[in-house]
Amino acid sequence: MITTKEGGDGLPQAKKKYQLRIPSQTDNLELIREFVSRVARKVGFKDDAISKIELAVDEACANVIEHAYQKNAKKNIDVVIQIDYQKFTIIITDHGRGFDPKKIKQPDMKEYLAQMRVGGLGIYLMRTLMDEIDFNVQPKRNQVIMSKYFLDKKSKHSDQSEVRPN
Amino acid sequence: MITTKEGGDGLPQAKKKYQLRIPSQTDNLELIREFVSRVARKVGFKDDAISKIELAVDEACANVIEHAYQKNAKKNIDVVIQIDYQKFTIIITDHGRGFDPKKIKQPDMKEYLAQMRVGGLGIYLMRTLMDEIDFNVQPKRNQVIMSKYFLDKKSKHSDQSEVRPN
Amino acid sequence: MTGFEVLRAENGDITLLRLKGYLDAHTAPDLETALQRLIDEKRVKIVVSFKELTYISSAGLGVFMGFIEEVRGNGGDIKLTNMNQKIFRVFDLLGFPTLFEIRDDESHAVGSFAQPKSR
Amino acid sequence: MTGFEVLRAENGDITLLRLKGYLDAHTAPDLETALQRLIDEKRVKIVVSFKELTYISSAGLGVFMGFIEEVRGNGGDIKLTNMNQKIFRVFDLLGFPTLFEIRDDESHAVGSFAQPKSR
Ligand SMILES: Nc1ncnc2c1ncn2[C@@H]1O[C@H](COP(=O)(O)OP(=O)(O)O)[C@@H](O)[C@H]1O
Ligand SMILES: Nc1ncnc2c1ncn2[C@@H]1O[C@H](COP(=O)(O)OP(=O)(O)O)[C@@H](O)[C@H]1O
Repeated sequence: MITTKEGGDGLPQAKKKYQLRIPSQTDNLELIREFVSRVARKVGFKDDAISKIELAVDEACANVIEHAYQKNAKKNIDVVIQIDYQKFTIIITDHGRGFDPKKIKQPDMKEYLAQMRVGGLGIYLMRTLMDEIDFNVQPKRNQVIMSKYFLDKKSKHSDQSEVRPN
Repeated sequence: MITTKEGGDGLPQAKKKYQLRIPSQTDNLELIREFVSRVARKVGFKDDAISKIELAVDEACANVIEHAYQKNAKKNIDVVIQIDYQKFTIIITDHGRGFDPKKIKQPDMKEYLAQMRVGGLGIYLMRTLMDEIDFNVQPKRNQVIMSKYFLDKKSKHSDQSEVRPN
Repeated sequence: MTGFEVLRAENGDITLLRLKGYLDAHTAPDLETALQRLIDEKRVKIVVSFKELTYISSAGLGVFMGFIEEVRGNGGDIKLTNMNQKIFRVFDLLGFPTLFEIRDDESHAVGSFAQPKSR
Repeated sequence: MTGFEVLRAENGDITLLRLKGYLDAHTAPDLETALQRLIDEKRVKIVVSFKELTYISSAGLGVFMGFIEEVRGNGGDIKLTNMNQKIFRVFDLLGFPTLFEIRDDESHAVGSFAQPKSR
Protein backbone atom coordinates (compact mmCIF):
# COMPACT_ATOMS: atom_id res chain seq x y z
CA MET A 1 0.00 0.00 0.00
CA ILE A 2 2.67 2.46 0.95
CA THR A 3 4.29 3.79 -2.13
CA THR A 4 6.78 6.29 -0.80
CA LYS A 5 9.61 3.90 -1.49
CA GLU A 6 9.55 4.94 -5.09
CA GLY A 7 10.95 8.32 -6.01
CA GLY A 8 10.07 10.24 -9.14
CA ASP A 9 12.43 8.14 -11.21
CA GLY A 10 11.25 4.86 -9.71
CA LEU A 11 14.31 4.83 -7.49
CA PRO A 12 14.22 3.94 -3.81
CA GLN A 13 13.73 6.96 -1.63
CA ALA A 14 15.72 5.49 1.23
CA LYS A 15 18.62 7.48 2.59
CA LYS A 16 18.09 10.43 0.31
CA LYS A 17 19.74 13.59 1.55
CA TYR A 18 19.15 17.25 0.67
CA GLN A 19 21.41 19.91 2.03
CA LEU A 20 21.27 23.69 2.06
CA ARG A 21 23.95 25.97 3.48
CA ILE A 22 22.93 29.57 3.63
CA PRO A 23 23.99 32.84 5.28
CA SER A 24 22.44 33.45 8.68
CA GLN A 25 20.09 36.29 7.74
CA THR A 26 16.38 36.60 8.40
CA ASP A 27 15.79 37.46 4.75
CA ASN A 28 16.86 33.90 3.94
CA LEU A 29 14.10 32.30 6.01
CA GLU A 30 11.76 32.42 3.06
CA LEU A 31 14.22 30.51 0.90
CA ILE A 32 14.71 27.92 3.63
CA ARG A 33 10.94 27.44 3.97
CA GLU A 34 10.59 27.10 0.23
CA PHE A 35 13.39 24.51 0.10
CA VAL A 36 11.96 22.38 2.89
CA SER A 37 8.39 22.63 1.57
CA ARG A 38 9.37 21.55 -1.90
CA VAL A 39 11.27 18.52 -0.73
CA ALA A 40 8.44 17.60 1.65
CA ARG A 41 5.90 17.88 -1.16
CA LYS A 42 8.11 15.81 -3.42
CA VAL A 43 8.12 12.87 -1.04
CA GLY A 44 4.37 12.92 -0.63
CA PHE A 45 3.40 15.12 2.32
CA LYS A 46 0.17 17.05 1.91
CA ASP A 47 -0.39 20.76 2.57
CA ASP A 48 -1.25 20.28 6.22
CA ALA A 49 1.92 18.39 7.13
CA ILE A 50 4.03 20.61 4.87
CA SER A 51 2.91 23.75 6.66
CA LYS A 52 3.78 22.20 10.02
CA ILE A 53 7.25 21.18 8.88
CA GLU A 54 7.80 24.58 7.27
CA LEU A 55 6.91 26.46 10.45
CA ALA A 56 8.99 24.21 12.72
CA VAL A 57 12.04 24.70 10.50
CA ASP A 58 11.49 28.45 10.31
CA GLU A 59 11.36 28.65 14.12
CA ALA A 60 14.56 26.65 14.48
CA CYS A 61 16.42 28.74 11.91
CA ALA A 62 15.11 32.03 13.31
CA ASN A 63 16.55 30.93 16.66
CA VAL A 64 19.92 30.22 15.09
CA ILE A 65 19.97 33.65 13.44
CA GLU A 66 18.93 35.48 16.58
CA HIS A 67 20.39 33.50 19.46
CA ALA A 68 23.20 31.29 18.18
CA TYR A 69 24.76 33.80 15.80
CA GLN A 70 23.22 36.95 17.24
CA LYS A 71 22.55 38.40 13.81
CA ASN A 72 26.08 37.93 12.52
CA ALA A 73 25.30 37.38 8.85
CA LYS A 74 28.82 36.16 8.10
CA LYS A 75 27.87 32.84 9.68
CA ASN A 76 26.09 30.00 7.91
CA ILE A 77 23.15 27.81 8.77
CA ASP A 78 23.13 24.21 7.59
CA VAL A 79 19.77 22.68 6.83
CA VAL A 80 19.94 18.99 6.01
CA ILE A 81 16.95 16.86 5.11
CA GLN A 82 17.27 13.11 5.46
CA ILE A 83 14.60 10.87 4.06
CA ASP A 84 14.18 7.20 4.77
CA TYR A 85 11.29 4.80 4.43
CA GLN A 86 9.52 5.93 7.56
CA LYS A 87 10.35 9.52 8.24
CA PHE A 88 11.45 12.91 7.09
CA THR A 89 14.18 14.34 9.30
CA ILE A 90 15.52 17.90 9.27
CA ILE A 91 18.83 18.62 10.95
CA ILE A 92 19.68 22.26 11.53
CA THR A 93 23.26 22.90 12.52
CA ASP A 94 25.02 26.02 13.70
CA HIS A 95 28.48 26.70 15.07
CA GLY A 96 27.47 29.57 17.27
CA ARG A 97 26.64 30.13 20.89
CA GLY A 98 25.03 27.06 22.36
CA PHE A 99 22.38 26.73 25.02
CA ASP A 100 21.16 24.16 27.48
CA PRO A 101 17.95 22.77 26.07
CA LYS A 102 17.11 21.27 29.47
CA LYS A 103 16.85 24.76 30.84
CA ILE A 104 14.25 25.69 28.26
CA LYS A 105 11.02 24.54 29.85
CA GLN A 106 7.88 23.95 27.84
CA PRO A 107 6.08 27.12 28.79
CA ASP A 108 2.82 26.64 30.63
CA MET A 109 0.69 28.32 27.98
CA LYS A 110 -1.93 29.55 30.42
CA GLU A 111 0.60 31.20 32.63
CA TYR A 112 2.47 32.44 29.61
CA LEU A 113 -0.57 34.14 28.15
CA ALA A 114 -1.51 35.62 31.50
CA GLN A 115 1.89 37.31 31.60
CA MET A 116 1.73 38.35 27.94
CA ARG A 117 5.43 37.70 27.63
CA VAL A 118 6.96 38.36 24.22
CA GLY A 119 8.88 35.52 22.58
CA GLY A 120 9.67 32.11 23.97
CA LEU A 121 7.15 30.41 21.70
CA GLY A 122 9.46 28.93 19.08
CA ILE A 123 10.60 25.78 20.83
CA TYR A 124 7.07 25.12 22.09
CA LEU A 125 5.79 25.31 18.50
CA MET A 126 8.56 23.06 17.20
CA ARG A 127 7.71 20.38 19.77
CA THR A 128 4.01 20.62 19.01
CA LEU A 129 4.32 20.56 15.22
CA MET A 130 6.81 17.73 14.78
CA ASP A 131 6.66 14.07 15.79
CA GLU A 132 10.15 14.02 17.29
CA ILE A 133 12.59 16.72 18.27
CA ASP A 134 15.99 16.50 19.77
CA PHE A 135 18.61 19.11 20.66
CA ASN A 136 22.21 18.08 20.37
CA VAL A 137 24.37 20.81 21.83
CA GLN A 138 28.12 20.35 21.86
CA PRO A 139 31.00 22.78 22.19
CA LYS A 140 31.04 24.70 18.90
CA ARG A 141 28.31 22.65 17.22
CA ASN A 142 24.61 22.81 17.97
CA GLN A 143 21.95 20.78 16.26
CA VAL A 144 18.20 20.61 16.26
CA ILE A 145 16.97 17.31 14.86
CA MET A 146 13.28 17.15 14.01
CA SER A 147 11.28 14.35 12.39
CA LYS A 148 7.91 13.84 10.85
CA TYR A 149 6.71 10.30 10.08
CA PHE A 150 5.12 9.49 6.76
CA LEU A 151 2.40 7.63 8.63
CA ASP A 152 1.01 10.17 11.05
CA LYS A 153 2.19 9.04 14.48
CA LYS A 154 -0.16 11.31 16.35
CA SER A 155 -3.46 10.31 14.81
CA LYS A 156 -4.93 7.02 16.02
CA HIS A 157 -5.59 5.59 12.58
CA SER A 158 -2.57 5.50 10.33
CA ASP A 159 -3.15 8.38 8.00
CA GLN A 160 -2.02 6.93 4.72
CA SER A 161 -3.41 9.83 2.76
CA GLU A 162 -0.31 11.69 3.87
CA VAL A 163 1.69 9.45 1.60
CA ARG A 164 1.58 9.33 -2.14
CA PRO A 165 4.01 8.25 -4.83
CA ASN A 166 5.81 11.12 -6.49
CA MET B 1 24.75 54.53 -7.80
CA ILE B 2 25.28 50.81 -7.45
CA THR B 3 23.46 49.57 -4.45
CA THR B 4 24.06 45.83 -4.57
CA LYS B 5 26.57 46.12 -1.78
CA GLU B 6 23.73 46.26 0.68
CA GLY B 7 21.86 43.08 1.43
CA GLY B 8 18.36 42.91 2.83
CA ASP B 9 19.64 43.54 6.33
CA GLY B 10 21.90 46.39 5.28
CA LEU B 11 24.86 44.04 5.41
CA PRO B 12 27.53 43.89 2.75
CA GLN B 13 26.76 41.37 0.09
CA ALA B 14 30.40 40.60 -0.54
CA LYS B 15 31.52 36.99 -0.35
CA LYS B 16 28.09 35.63 0.39
CA LYS B 17 27.77 31.93 -0.32
CA TYR B 18 24.71 29.73 -0.87
CA GLN B 19 25.10 26.01 -1.20
CA LEU B 20 22.75 23.21 -2.21
CA ARG B 21 23.63 19.52 -2.25
CA ILE B 22 21.00 17.38 -3.83
CA PRO B 23 20.55 13.85 -5.23
CA SER B 24 21.40 13.53 -8.90
CA GLN B 25 17.88 13.02 -10.28
CA THR B 26 16.15 14.89 -13.06
CA ASP B 27 13.14 15.46 -10.82
CA ASN B 28 15.37 17.70 -8.71
CA LEU B 29 16.14 20.09 -11.58
CA GLU B 30 13.06 22.13 -10.74
CA LEU B 31 14.23 22.59 -7.16
CA ILE B 32 17.70 23.61 -8.35
CA ARG B 33 16.21 26.18 -10.75
CA GLU B 34 14.00 27.55 -8.00
CA PHE B 35 16.95 27.85 -5.63
CA VAL B 36 19.16 29.66 -8.10
CA SER B 37 16.35 31.95 -9.29
CA ARG B 38 15.45 32.99 -5.79
CA VAL B 39 18.99 33.86 -4.83
CA ALA B 40 19.49 35.71 -8.13
CA ARG B 41 16.30 37.71 -7.56
CA LYS B 42 17.35 38.47 -4.01
CA VAL B 43 20.58 40.13 -5.12
CA GLY B 44 18.82 42.26 -7.68
CA PHE B 45 18.74 40.50 -11.04
CA LYS B 46 15.64 41.09 -13.13
CA ASP B 47 13.48 38.46 -14.86
CA ASP B 48 15.49 38.48 -18.04
CA ALA B 49 18.84 37.77 -16.41
CA ILE B 50 17.27 35.35 -13.93
CA SER B 51 15.85 33.21 -16.71
CA LYS B 52 19.25 33.06 -18.41
CA ILE B 53 21.00 32.01 -15.22
CA GLU B 54 18.26 29.48 -14.47
CA LEU B 55 18.56 27.84 -17.88
CA ALA B 56 22.37 27.74 -17.84
CA VAL B 57 22.36 26.06 -14.43
CA ASP B 58 19.67 23.59 -15.51
CA GLU B 59 21.76 22.60 -18.54
CA ALA B 60 24.87 22.10 -16.44
CA CYS B 61 23.05 19.99 -13.85
CA ALA B 62 21.19 17.96 -16.48
CA ASN B 63 24.62 17.13 -17.93
CA VAL B 64 25.88 16.00 -14.56
CA ILE B 65 22.84 13.76 -14.06
CA GLU B 66 23.06 12.26 -17.53
CA HIS B 67 26.75 12.18 -18.38
CA ALA B 68 28.79 12.46 -15.20
CA TYR B 69 26.67 10.17 -13.04
CA GLN B 70 24.82 8.37 -15.81
CA LYS B 71 21.52 8.50 -13.94
CA ASN B 72 22.89 7.01 -10.73
CA ALA B 73 20.61 8.78 -8.24
CA LYS B 74 22.77 7.74 -5.29
CA LYS B 75 25.23 10.47 -6.29
CA ASN B 76 24.96 14.11 -5.31
CA ILE B 77 25.25 17.35 -7.20
CA ASP B 78 26.71 20.39 -5.46
CA VAL B 79 25.44 23.76 -6.53
CA VAL B 80 27.28 26.66 -4.91
CA ILE B 81 26.45 30.31 -5.51
CA GLN B 82 29.10 32.86 -4.70
CA ILE B 83 28.23 36.51 -4.67
CA ASP B 84 30.66 39.38 -4.60
CA TYR B 85 30.43 43.02 -5.48
CA GLN B 86 30.68 42.50 -9.21
CA LYS B 87 29.34 39.13 -10.08
CA PHE B 88 27.14 36.17 -9.37
CA THR B 89 29.03 32.89 -9.76
CA ILE B 90 27.57 29.40 -9.80
CA ILE B 91 29.87 26.43 -9.27
CA ILE B 92 28.46 23.02 -10.09
CA THR B 93 30.54 20.13 -8.84
CA ASP B 94 30.27 16.42 -9.43
CA HIS B 95 32.50 13.48 -8.57
CA GLY B 96 31.53 11.39 -11.55
CA ARG B 97 32.90 10.59 -14.95
CA GLY B 98 34.80 13.55 -16.32
CA PHE B 99 35.21 14.79 -19.84
CA ASP B 100 37.60 16.87 -21.84
CA PRO B 101 35.92 20.20 -22.36
CA LYS B 102 38.43 21.04 -25.11
CA LYS B 103 37.00 18.23 -27.16
CA ILE B 104 33.52 19.71 -26.94
CA LYS B 105 33.48 22.17 -29.81
CA GLN B 106 31.01 24.99 -30.01
CA PRO B 107 28.72 23.46 -32.58
CA ASP B 108 28.38 25.38 -35.81
CA MET B 109 24.68 26.00 -35.47
CA LYS B 110 24.03 26.10 -39.21
CA GLU B 111 25.67 22.77 -39.75
CA TYR B 112 24.09 21.44 -36.61
CA LEU B 113 20.60 22.31 -37.73
CA ALA B 114 21.21 20.97 -41.22
CA GLN B 115 22.02 17.61 -39.66
CA MET B 116 19.11 17.80 -37.20
CA ARG B 117 21.27 16.14 -34.60
CA VAL B 118 19.63 15.52 -31.22
CA GLY B 119 21.36 16.89 -28.14
CA GLY B 120 24.70 18.67 -27.92
CA LEU B 121 23.02 22.02 -27.29
CA GLY B 122 23.56 22.37 -23.56
CA ILE B 123 27.11 23.65 -23.46
CA TYR B 124 26.42 25.98 -26.37
CA LEU B 125 23.49 27.48 -24.45
CA MET B 126 25.52 27.81 -21.25
CA ARG B 127 28.24 29.74 -23.10
CA THR B 128 25.69 31.98 -24.78
CA LEU B 129 23.65 32.75 -21.69
CA MET B 130 26.40 33.48 -19.17
CA ASP B 131 29.15 36.12 -19.16
CA GLU B 132 31.90 33.68 -18.21
CA ILE B 133 32.12 29.92 -18.15
CA ASP B 134 34.94 27.66 -17.20
CA PHE B 135 35.27 23.88 -16.95
CA ASN B 136 37.59 22.56 -14.32
CA VAL B 137 37.93 18.82 -14.81
CA GLN B 138 40.20 16.88 -12.49
CA PRO B 139 40.43 13.23 -11.59
CA LYS B 140 37.32 12.54 -9.52
CA ARG B 141 36.13 16.13 -9.36
CA ASN B 142 34.56 18.09 -12.19
CA GLN B 143 33.37 21.64 -11.98
CA VAL B 144 31.52 24.03 -14.20
CA ILE B 145 32.02 27.62 -13.06
CA MET B 146 29.68 30.19 -14.58
CA SER B 147 29.36 33.90 -13.86
CA LYS B 148 26.99 36.72 -14.59
CA TYR B 149 28.04 40.30 -13.89
CA PHE B 150 25.73 42.67 -12.08
CA LEU B 151 26.55 45.27 -14.71
CA ASP B 152 25.75 43.60 -17.99
CA LYS B 153 29.08 42.95 -19.66
CA LYS B 154 27.60 42.20 -23.02
CA SER B 155 25.54 45.30 -23.61
CA LYS B 156 27.50 48.38 -24.63
CA HIS B 157 25.99 50.72 -22.06
CA SER B 158 26.24 49.50 -18.53
CA ASP B 159 22.78 48.24 -17.75
CA GLN B 160 22.32 49.43 -14.21
CA SER B 161 18.68 48.51 -14.23
CA GLU B 162 19.86 44.94 -13.65
CA VAL B 163 20.86 45.99 -10.18
CA ARG B 164 18.61 46.98 -7.33
CA PRO B 165 18.93 46.99 -3.59
CA ASN B 166 17.19 44.09 -1.92
CA MET C 1 10.15 44.37 -1.74
CA THR C 2 10.41 42.19 1.33
CA GLY C 3 7.40 39.99 0.61
CA PHE C 4 5.35 41.73 3.31
CA GLU C 5 3.17 44.81 3.30
CA VAL C 6 0.92 46.61 5.74
CA LEU C 7 -1.90 48.64 4.17
CA ARG C 8 -3.63 51.12 6.41
CA ALA C 9 -7.17 52.48 6.15
CA GLU C 10 -9.15 54.64 8.58
CA ASN C 11 -12.79 54.63 9.53
CA GLY C 12 -13.45 57.29 12.16
CA ASP C 13 -11.32 56.45 15.16
CA ILE C 14 -10.92 52.86 14.02
CA THR C 15 -7.85 51.86 12.00
CA LEU C 16 -7.80 48.88 9.70
CA LEU C 17 -4.43 47.27 8.98
CA ARG C 18 -4.41 44.82 6.08
CA LEU C 19 -1.45 42.45 6.11
CA LYS C 20 -0.14 41.03 2.86
CA GLY C 21 2.48 38.36 2.17
CA TYR C 22 4.43 36.59 4.90
CA LEU C 23 5.04 37.65 8.47
CA ASP C 24 8.18 36.04 9.83
CA ALA C 25 11.27 37.09 11.78
CA HIS C 26 12.36 39.14 8.77
CA THR C 27 9.17 41.11 8.27
CA ALA C 28 7.85 41.32 11.86
CA PRO C 29 9.75 44.59 12.46
CA ASP C 30 7.67 46.22 9.68
CA LEU C 31 4.48 45.37 11.52
CA GLU C 32 6.01 46.61 14.76
CA THR C 33 6.74 49.93 13.09
CA ALA C 34 3.17 50.20 11.81
CA LEU C 35 1.67 49.45 15.22
CA GLN C 36 4.07 51.75 17.04
CA ARG C 37 3.06 54.57 14.70
CA LEU C 38 -0.62 54.02 15.53
CA ILE C 39 0.11 54.18 19.23
CA ASP C 40 2.12 57.34 18.77
CA GLU C 41 -0.88 58.83 16.96
CA LYS C 42 -3.14 57.60 19.79
CA ARG C 43 -5.13 55.49 17.33
CA VAL C 44 -5.73 52.49 19.53
CA LYS C 45 -8.86 50.93 18.05
CA ILE C 46 -7.20 48.58 15.67
CA VAL C 47 -8.61 45.89 13.36
CA VAL C 48 -6.05 43.68 11.63
CA SER C 49 -7.08 41.77 8.52
CA PHE C 50 -5.14 38.59 7.73
CA LYS C 51 -7.03 37.98 4.51
CA GLU C 52 -3.97 38.31 2.29
CA LEU C 53 -1.42 36.99 4.75
CA THR C 54 0.02 33.73 3.51
CA TYR C 55 2.28 32.75 6.41
CA ILE C 56 2.98 33.60 10.02
CA SER C 57 5.63 32.43 12.49
CA SER C 58 6.00 33.07 16.21
CA ALA C 59 7.91 36.26 15.48
CA GLY C 60 4.72 37.60 13.92
CA LEU C 61 2.51 36.51 16.79
CA GLY C 62 4.96 38.04 19.22
CA VAL C 63 4.32 41.48 17.74
CA PHE C 64 0.66 41.40 18.77
CA MET C 65 1.64 40.13 22.19
CA GLY C 66 4.06 43.04 22.50
CA PHE C 67 1.45 45.73 21.91
CA ILE C 68 -1.80 44.41 23.32
CA GLU C 69 -1.26 45.55 26.92
CA GLU C 70 -0.35 49.07 25.95
CA VAL C 71 -3.22 49.35 23.47
CA ARG C 72 -5.75 48.10 26.01
CA GLY C 73 -4.24 50.30 28.68
CA ASN C 74 -5.10 53.23 26.42
CA GLY C 75 -8.71 52.15 26.02
CA GLY C 76 -8.26 50.44 22.68
CA ASP C 77 -7.95 46.90 21.41
CA ILE C 78 -6.36 44.87 18.61
CA LYS C 79 -8.95 42.66 16.93
CA LEU C 80 -7.85 40.02 14.48
CA THR C 81 -9.93 39.03 11.44
CA ASN C 82 -10.13 36.98 8.25
CA MET C 83 -7.51 34.37 9.11
CA ASN C 84 -7.26 31.37 6.86
CA GLN C 85 -7.16 27.95 8.52
CA LYS C 86 -3.43 27.56 8.37
CA ILE C 87 -2.80 30.87 10.09
CA PHE C 88 -5.57 30.39 12.62
CA ARG C 89 -4.00 27.09 13.61
CA VAL C 90 -0.80 28.81 14.68
CA PHE C 91 -2.70 31.28 16.85
CA ASP C 92 -4.79 28.44 18.20
CA LEU C 93 -1.82 26.18 19.03
CA LEU C 94 -0.47 28.98 21.18
CA GLY C 95 -3.76 29.70 22.92
CA PHE C 96 -4.12 33.20 21.50
CA PRO C 97 -7.91 32.95 21.06
CA THR C 98 -8.28 33.25 24.83
CA LEU C 99 -6.37 36.52 24.79
CA PHE C 100 -7.32 38.14 21.49
CA GLU C 101 -10.64 38.71 19.84
CA ILE C 102 -10.45 36.78 16.58
CA ARG C 103 -13.35 37.36 14.18
CA ASP C 104 -14.21 35.87 10.81
CA ASP C 105 -15.10 39.18 9.33
CA GLU C 106 -13.58 42.66 9.22
CA SER C 107 -16.92 44.45 9.41
CA HIS C 108 -17.98 42.62 12.55
CA ALA C 109 -14.77 43.56 14.24
CA VAL C 110 -15.22 47.19 13.21
CA GLY C 111 -18.84 47.06 14.38
CA SER C 112 -17.86 45.69 17.77
CA PHE C 113 -15.72 48.78 18.37
CA ALA C 114 -18.60 51.05 17.43
CA GLN C 115 -20.69 50.06 20.45
CA PRO C 116 -19.97 52.70 23.04
CA LYS C 117 -18.10 51.11 25.87
CA SER C 118 -17.29 52.69 29.20
CA ARG C 119 -13.59 52.86 29.99
CA MET D 1 2.03 15.20 -10.90
CA THR D 2 5.35 15.94 -12.54
CA GLY D 3 4.70 19.61 -13.30
CA PHE D 4 4.22 18.88 -16.98
CA GLU D 5 1.20 17.84 -19.01
CA VAL D 6 0.39 17.28 -22.67
CA LEU D 7 -3.27 17.80 -23.62
CA ARG D 8 -4.33 16.44 -26.96
CA ALA D 9 -7.17 17.62 -29.21
CA GLU D 10 -8.05 16.62 -32.75
CA ASN D 11 -9.39 18.60 -35.65
CA GLY D 12 -9.79 16.34 -38.69
CA ASP D 13 -6.36 14.98 -39.52
CA ILE D 14 -4.65 17.74 -37.56
CA THR D 15 -3.65 17.13 -33.94
CA LEU D 16 -3.19 19.90 -31.43
CA LEU D 17 -0.88 19.25 -28.48
CA ARG D 18 -1.12 21.78 -25.69
CA LEU D 19 1.88 21.80 -23.37
CA LYS D 20 1.49 22.85 -19.73
CA GLY D 21 4.06 23.42 -17.04
CA TYR D 22 7.80 22.96 -17.53
CA LEU D 23 9.61 20.95 -20.15
CA ASP D 24 13.05 19.93 -18.94
CA ALA D 25 15.20 16.80 -18.84
CA HIS D 26 12.73 15.31 -16.36
CA THR D 27 9.56 15.86 -18.36
CA ALA D 28 10.88 15.65 -21.94
CA PRO D 29 10.25 11.86 -22.04
CA ASP D 30 6.52 12.55 -21.54
CA LEU D 31 6.48 14.70 -24.66
CA GLU D 32 8.46 12.06 -26.52
CA THR D 33 5.83 9.48 -25.60
CA ALA D 34 3.02 11.74 -26.81
CA LEU D 35 4.73 12.43 -30.15
CA GLN D 36 5.69 8.78 -30.67
CA ARG D 37 2.05 7.81 -30.14
CA LEU D 38 0.94 10.27 -32.84
CA ILE D 39 3.44 8.84 -35.28
CA ASP D 40 2.31 5.31 -34.48
CA GLU D 41 -1.24 6.44 -35.26
CA LYS D 42 0.01 8.07 -38.47
CA ARG D 43 -1.22 11.45 -37.27
CA VAL D 44 1.60 13.58 -38.60
CA LYS D 45 -0.01 17.01 -38.96
CA ILE D 46 0.87 18.36 -35.57
CA VAL D 47 0.39 21.79 -34.02
CA VAL D 48 2.02 22.32 -30.64
CA SER D 49 0.78 25.13 -28.41
CA PHE D 50 3.26 26.58 -25.89
CA LYS D 51 0.71 28.95 -24.40
CA GLU D 52 0.78 27.37 -20.96
CA LEU D 53 4.39 26.24 -21.01
CA THR D 54 6.39 28.14 -18.43
CA TYR D 55 9.89 26.83 -19.05
CA ILE D 56 11.92 24.89 -21.61
CA SER D 57 15.49 23.59 -21.63
CA SER D 58 17.53 22.00 -24.42
CA ALA D 59 16.15 18.59 -23.46
CA GLY D 60 12.73 19.88 -24.49
CA LEU D 61 13.96 21.37 -27.75
CA GLY D 62 15.76 18.15 -28.51
CA VAL D 63 12.45 16.27 -28.58
CA PHE D 64 11.21 18.32 -31.54
CA MET D 65 14.52 17.86 -33.26
CA GLY D 66 14.24 14.13 -32.75
CA PHE D 67 10.88 13.80 -34.50
CA ILE D 68 10.82 16.43 -37.21
CA GLU D 69 12.56 14.39 -39.92
CA GLU D 70 10.31 11.39 -39.50
CA VAL D 71 7.16 13.50 -39.37
CA ARG D 72 8.12 15.39 -42.53
CA GLY D 73 9.17 12.17 -44.19
CA ASN D 74 5.60 11.01 -43.68
CA GLY D 75 4.12 14.12 -45.28
CA GLY D 76 3.40 15.92 -42.04
CA ASP D 77 4.94 18.73 -40.03
CA ILE D 78 5.32 19.95 -36.44
CA LYS D 79 4.28 23.61 -36.18
CA LEU D 80 5.00 25.52 -33.00
CA THR D 81 2.68 28.26 -31.70
CA ASN D 82 1.92 30.70 -28.89
CA MET D 83 5.39 30.88 -27.36
CA ASN D 84 6.01 33.54 -24.76
CA GLN D 85 9.12 35.69 -25.17
CA LYS D 86 11.23 33.75 -22.72
CA ILE D 87 10.58 30.45 -24.46
CA PHE D 88 10.93 31.88 -27.93
CA ARG D 89 14.34 33.21 -26.96
CA VAL D 90 15.63 29.72 -26.27
CA PHE D 91 14.43 28.48 -29.67
CA ASP D 92 15.87 31.58 -31.27
CA LEU D 93 19.28 31.30 -29.59
CA LEU D 94 19.59 27.85 -31.09
CA GLY D 95 18.45 28.89 -34.55
CA PHE D 96 15.30 26.79 -34.53
CA PRO D 97 13.20 29.38 -36.39
CA THR D 98 15.07 28.48 -39.59
CA LEU D 99 14.08 24.86 -39.20
CA PHE D 100 10.62 24.98 -37.61
CA GLU D 101 7.55 26.95 -38.47
CA ILE D 102 6.87 29.07 -35.40
CA ARG D 103 3.55 30.94 -35.42
CA ASP D 104 2.00 33.39 -33.01
CA ASP D 105 -1.37 31.79 -33.19
CA GLU D 106 -2.74 28.25 -33.05
CA SER D 107 -5.47 28.86 -35.61
CA HIS D 108 -3.02 30.15 -38.21
CA ALA D 109 -0.92 27.07 -37.78
CA VAL D 110 -3.96 24.85 -38.15
CA GLY D 111 -5.07 26.85 -41.18
CA SER D 112 -1.71 26.53 -42.85
CA PHE D 113 -2.10 22.74 -42.77
CA ALA D 114 -5.55 22.96 -44.32
CA GLN D 115 -4.25 24.22 -47.66
CA PRO D 116 -3.99 21.13 -49.81
CA LYS D 117 -0.37 20.42 -50.50
CA SER D 118 1.03 17.91 -52.95
CA ARG D 119 3.35 15.34 -51.45
N1 LIG E 1 19.74 27.92 18.42
C1 LIG E 1 19.82 28.48 19.64
N2 LIG E 1 21.00 28.91 20.11
C2 LIG E 1 21.07 29.49 21.32
N3 LIG E 1 20.02 29.69 22.13
C3 LIG E 1 18.82 29.30 21.72
C4 LIG E 1 18.66 28.67 20.47
N4 LIG E 1 17.34 28.37 20.33
C5 LIG E 1 16.73 28.78 21.45
N5 LIG E 1 17.61 29.35 22.30
C6 LIG E 1 17.29 29.87 23.64
O1 LIG E 1 16.02 29.35 24.01
C7 LIG E 1 15.08 30.40 24.29
C8 LIG E 1 13.67 29.99 23.85
O2 LIG E 1 13.60 29.89 22.44
P1 LIG E 1 12.21 30.05 21.72
O3 LIG E 1 11.22 29.18 22.39
O4 LIG E 1 12.42 29.79 20.27
O5 LIG E 1 11.74 31.55 21.94
P2 LIG E 1 12.39 32.95 21.45
O6 LIG E 1 13.39 32.64 20.41
O7 LIG E 1 11.22 33.70 20.94
O8 LIG E 1 12.98 33.55 22.70
C9 LIG E 1 15.63 31.61 23.54
O9 LIG E 1 15.22 32.81 24.10
C10 LIG E 1 17.15 31.37 23.66
O10 LIG E 1 17.63 31.84 24.88
N1 LIG F 1 29.16 17.05 -16.65
C1 LIG F 1 29.57 16.27 -17.68
N2 LIG F 1 30.24 15.12 -17.43
C2 LIG F 1 30.64 14.33 -18.44
N3 LIG F 1 30.45 14.63 -19.74
C3 LIG F 1 29.82 15.76 -20.07
C4 LIG F 1 29.36 16.65 -19.05
N4 LIG F 1 28.77 17.70 -19.65
C5 LIG F 1 28.87 17.48 -20.96
N5 LIG F 1 29.52 16.33 -21.24
C6 LIG F 1 29.82 15.81 -22.59
O1 LIG F 1 29.69 16.89 -23.51
C7 LIG F 1 28.73 16.59 -24.53
C8 LIG F 1 27.99 17.85 -24.94
O2 LIG F 1 27.16 18.30 -23.90
P1 LIG F 1 25.89 19.20 -24.20
O3 LIG F 1 26.30 20.30 -25.11
O4 LIG F 1 25.29 19.61 -22.93
O5 LIG F 1 24.88 18.28 -25.01
P2 LIG F 1 24.10 16.95 -24.59
O6 LIG F 1 24.18 16.83 -23.11
O7 LIG F 1 22.72 17.21 -25.08
O8 LIG F 1 24.77 15.84 -25.32
C9 LIG F 1 27.85 15.52 -23.92
O9 LIG F 1 27.23 14.72 -24.88
C10 LIG F 1 28.83 14.75 -23.04
O10 LIG F 1 29.55 13.80 -23.80
